[in-house]
Amino acid sequence: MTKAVRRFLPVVVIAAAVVFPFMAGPYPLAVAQSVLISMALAVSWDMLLRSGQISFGIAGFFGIGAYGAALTTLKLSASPIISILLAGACSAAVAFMLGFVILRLRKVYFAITTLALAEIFQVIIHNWGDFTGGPEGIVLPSLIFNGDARSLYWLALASVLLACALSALFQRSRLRFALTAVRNNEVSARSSGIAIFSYLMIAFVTTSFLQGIIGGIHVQIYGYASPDSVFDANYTLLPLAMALLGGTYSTPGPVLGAVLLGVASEYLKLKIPYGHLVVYGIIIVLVILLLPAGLYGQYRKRVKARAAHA
Amino acid sequence: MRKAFVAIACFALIGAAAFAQGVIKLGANWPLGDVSGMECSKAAQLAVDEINKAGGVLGKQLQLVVVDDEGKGDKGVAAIEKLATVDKVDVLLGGIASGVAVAQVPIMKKYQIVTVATGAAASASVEKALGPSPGSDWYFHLHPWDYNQGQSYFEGWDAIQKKYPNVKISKIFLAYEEGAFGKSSFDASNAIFGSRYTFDGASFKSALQGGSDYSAALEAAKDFKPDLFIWAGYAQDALPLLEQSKAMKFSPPIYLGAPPAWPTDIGKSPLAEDIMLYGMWAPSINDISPISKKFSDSYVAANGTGPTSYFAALSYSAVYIIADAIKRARGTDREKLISALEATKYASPLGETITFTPSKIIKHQGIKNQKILQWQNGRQEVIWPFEVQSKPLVYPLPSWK
Amino acid sequence: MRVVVTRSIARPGRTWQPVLLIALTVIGTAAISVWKPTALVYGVQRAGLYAAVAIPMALILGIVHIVNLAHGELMMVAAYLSYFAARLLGLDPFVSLVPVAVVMAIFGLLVYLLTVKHALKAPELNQLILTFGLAIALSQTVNLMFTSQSWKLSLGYVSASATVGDVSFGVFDFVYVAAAIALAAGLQLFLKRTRMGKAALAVGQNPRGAAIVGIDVGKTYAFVFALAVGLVGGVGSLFLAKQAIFPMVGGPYTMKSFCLVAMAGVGNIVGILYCSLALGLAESIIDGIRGYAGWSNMVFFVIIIATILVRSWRERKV
Amino acid sequence: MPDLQTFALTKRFGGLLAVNNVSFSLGRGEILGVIGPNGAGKTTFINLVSGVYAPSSGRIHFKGRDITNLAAHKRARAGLARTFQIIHPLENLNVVENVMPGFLFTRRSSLKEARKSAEALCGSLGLGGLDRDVSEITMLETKKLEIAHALANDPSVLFLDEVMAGLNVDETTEVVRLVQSVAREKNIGVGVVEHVMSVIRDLTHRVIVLEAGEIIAAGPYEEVAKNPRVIAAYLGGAA
Repeated sequence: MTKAVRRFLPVVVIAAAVVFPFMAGPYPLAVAQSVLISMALAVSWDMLLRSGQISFGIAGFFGIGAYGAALTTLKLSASPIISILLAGACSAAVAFMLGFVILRLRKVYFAITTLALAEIFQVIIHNWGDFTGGPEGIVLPSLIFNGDARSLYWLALASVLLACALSALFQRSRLRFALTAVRNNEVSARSSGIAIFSYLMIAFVTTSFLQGIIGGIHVQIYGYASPDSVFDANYTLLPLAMALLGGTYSTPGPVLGAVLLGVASEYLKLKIPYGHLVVYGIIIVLVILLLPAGLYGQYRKRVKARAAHA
Repeated sequence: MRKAFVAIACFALIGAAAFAQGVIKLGANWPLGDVSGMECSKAAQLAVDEINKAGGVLGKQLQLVVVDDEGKGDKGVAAIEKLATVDKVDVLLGGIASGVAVAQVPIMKKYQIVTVATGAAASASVEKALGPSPGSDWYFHLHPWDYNQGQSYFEGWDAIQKKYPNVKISKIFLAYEEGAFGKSSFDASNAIFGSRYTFDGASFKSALQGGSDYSAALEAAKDFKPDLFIWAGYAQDALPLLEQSKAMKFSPPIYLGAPPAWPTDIGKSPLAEDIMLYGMWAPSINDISPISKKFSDSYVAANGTGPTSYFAALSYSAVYIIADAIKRARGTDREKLISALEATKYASPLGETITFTPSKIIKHQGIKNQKILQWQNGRQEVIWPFEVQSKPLVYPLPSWK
Repeated sequence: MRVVVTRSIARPGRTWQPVLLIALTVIGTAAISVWKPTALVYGVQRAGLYAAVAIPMALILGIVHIVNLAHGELMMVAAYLSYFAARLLGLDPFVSLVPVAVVMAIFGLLVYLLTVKHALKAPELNQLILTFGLAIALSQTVNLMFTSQSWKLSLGYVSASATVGDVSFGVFDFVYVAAAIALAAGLQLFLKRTRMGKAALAVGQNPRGAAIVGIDVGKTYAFVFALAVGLVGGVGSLFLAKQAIFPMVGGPYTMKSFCLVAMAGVGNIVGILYCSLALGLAESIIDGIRGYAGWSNMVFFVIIIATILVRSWRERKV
Repeated sequence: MPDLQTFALTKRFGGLLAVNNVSFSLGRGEILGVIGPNGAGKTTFINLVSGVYAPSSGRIHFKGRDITNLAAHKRARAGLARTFQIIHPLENLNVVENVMPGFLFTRRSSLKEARKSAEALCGSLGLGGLDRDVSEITMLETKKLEIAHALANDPSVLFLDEVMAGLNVDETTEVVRLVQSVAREKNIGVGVVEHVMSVIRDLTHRVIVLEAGEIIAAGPYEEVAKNPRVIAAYLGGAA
């Protein structure tokens, strides 16, 4: 692939994604919409992973965002778009406060703590019935854009573009160096003058903000939030699997992984009504065993190998 | 005048001719990975096959297209989009979980395809989202709402106390699973029973969600000394709850379970004997209702075993109700089909004749009544309504053997 | 996740944690026995089940260094096997425990050889997703074969009851407590006293060093993985005796086990007993407070976070 | 006045005294050798000075300022730099990008400036093929990269932790020359931890010898090499 192609490919892909609603019916749009939500989450998760911190709390911040948007819509009569921004702000604020404590943790301890936090958020929402509607959840009076399928799709796409834009910004700024250095070796990173905590905080708050925004968009698209639905562990595991299958530490990787898994799961469902999830699980196992670096990672390796031979 | 009449007749004929080609498509979504959803799909297919074998509807064959909603809102929405735009179905049916239905309502409103819903009991979310007539007239809700169920039980216990003078109920305790299903059961029961009875409740974590211990809720119940003890959880909780009650020596005069489905093998447990339950359909109705027997026999013939919950009977009924309405509407024209459905009088396998009447918000509510049953000799026997009673009530629950 | 195992897997060690937990337990015990003695009983019983399921996971994590997200699903598969043994052959779960454990160990070996083995050198996240994929494949296969309906044996002895004063409570669950203690003690003996166990311990602490002194690391990993799956298989059999089983029954236990293992400290098997006890009691107490039962789900996670934070704070002080 | 001074610096790990009562100083332009048998506390000493560990007691002064409690990254910004015994180049980054962090984070350069400066620095160290992936470079280049990585901080004091290990004789000579010229041109103080005695002899102006965390001798190499305690320590260490 030449440099020119590599430069224009994202533009072509984005353009295709934007005009997709004019070529596809409502059903592919509805499928694409839920794939896009997972895709945006996958990209956001990868952004924090670049610092070496593995978050298992995606569903937590996604859920806070969903409830943030639903509650600001209902209680403050915020307009849908404002409520989505507030959703991001809620998640970011929670992440910022928690960050002071949990960003001191590493590896499995950070992972478990984020997992536990997501559970705690859910229990609070579940039990704080007077404010949050309790286990039965919240129904919004109307969908954003009056439920127009194309607009909903574009909104979901916007969340992906926002995530990709921030991810690209991470990759093109000093953050890339800071996060890579921290992931690589913290002592060495400090010796280069990197204030590790600050950069972890930036990454954590930014990705939580994104997850909040995505949660807000989700609730405005589907008009409904309940503790079981928006804190579903699948909102953690699915994006994680997507990013790994596509290839981590990059923007295209999670995007690719989301398309692969998202389309595969819907296609399998139509072909094998009973038991499609068995095949889905086997696909995950096989891809991890056969393509350990993920699709994009494998591609990058090949490009490198070719460059080395030339 | 005559010209106009001829024109209309011609249109009608052309329309009928177009209609005569192809099939009538019924679109459905259920969670196929769930046993109730799977049984719904099989029961609906059974009804479709029976109707087709008998010559179809208006000479057409029915075709059932089922999409798995996986019990998730976004998948449920995509399923409706597919059924509406790719398969272009004439009628929709299906659904179990309220959480899926509430996400589907906006998209269903967009297409306004005539729908016969087999699930979704949560009035506070689903019925509210549907809104009042005429905006929701295309929606025919077969399954009772949560408050319909509560009201029905209230009437049932009233009737039972009148018929059996030795049954005296003044205190009712509800142990409910902590999720949406249990909480809405509690809220609905509290609103209905609270006025007349001393009512209390405690929540527990269902085994479905990883719980394993009911002791806290059972202890609260034991301290309360209820005349009627009810639990609202899932099939997974049924036997463990009974076993723990026995271990704790908690034996209320009436012990009643209200899960959406019972485990198939629970009848074999001696602990289940004389336990009461709420439900809509049980194999014992076969003794009273030939329609039920026909449904049950053909279901067993097709699938080897009988259905584990009333949802199968509900879906089977939905297909017959739709087929009958299409017949009377002489087609699938939306307005005519709605009018035809409104006039539904379907003697169902549930042991009652289904009609559609207004509920609190929507105009077309099907079943409103529940049944009170009792496990006797490993079978669910109907106690109330007395018209379909299959065995006399055993009261009080003999203390644990 | 590959975490340097600083403390010996077999030695509880002179760490603060058991001390603190014992103190907490003593205070808790005193408080509860005055207020609601049964909460204590149920707390201990709950702890037994948690610990019995978690210990085999700790074994895999401590020695093979794999977080096995299919752990609960393997228990579920074992419970199904045991169910069929009961239905078709009339075997009591306490009898089928042994053959089921053996079958599961063989199954575990297969899973290891076919999948996990090939991901040992992969980044820990890949291992995580691999076992996550296995978990989906296992639970969905069972769902496809036997539907989502729940099955349960009806055994009289699980309602065994004891009465103290005017309170009656179930005693069967003490089986889980016994199982957990037996597992922990058995593994301690195995790791410290047997040749194979010592080798496994050496591999867990330093695979390279172990290879240098002539231990076959690959075989040790395979053995430990199979052993752990066999053990969780036995626990699955016991689980079946009391609980209803269905394809998704394992998932929550994977998560609880994972949290417990992290809380006890990677590789610390005895620590799991203490941590389970603390969590079981805490949950049971909150459960017993009327109207607040729903919050007991949070206690588990709050305590885990607190433990992890205290531990990290202490480690930084060194 | 010397740039870096320590006063009775001590570090205990549990019962083990890793560094005991070490006082020393290092000025600009000076090259100081730090030697001692394995486990003598050399690397721990560097870790204390660069802020990896907090000392159990004692003080560290840098440019007249007490930095004993200053965070590691702030010490780096103040002008302390070091290399690592075990080198971790940044994966997924090429050679020049591996040198950029120091410019980016201690000197707050923009990305563009940092890239330019890093290229220039690599050039001055004779490090070419800047857009290669770090996985493709030779051992000598890895060492140069590690030195460049540290020099990117624009340090006034630089510690080299066994930077010659694994190099052949010719390569060692090249790196020794490089270090000498860097120290002279940039006028920085260099602390060299090394096992190869010829390197210490050729490179350093002054040597301190650690044993069991304590300074047992100090002075020019020739003098220290004759010190019977030093000889005993090395023999003991070897035996």
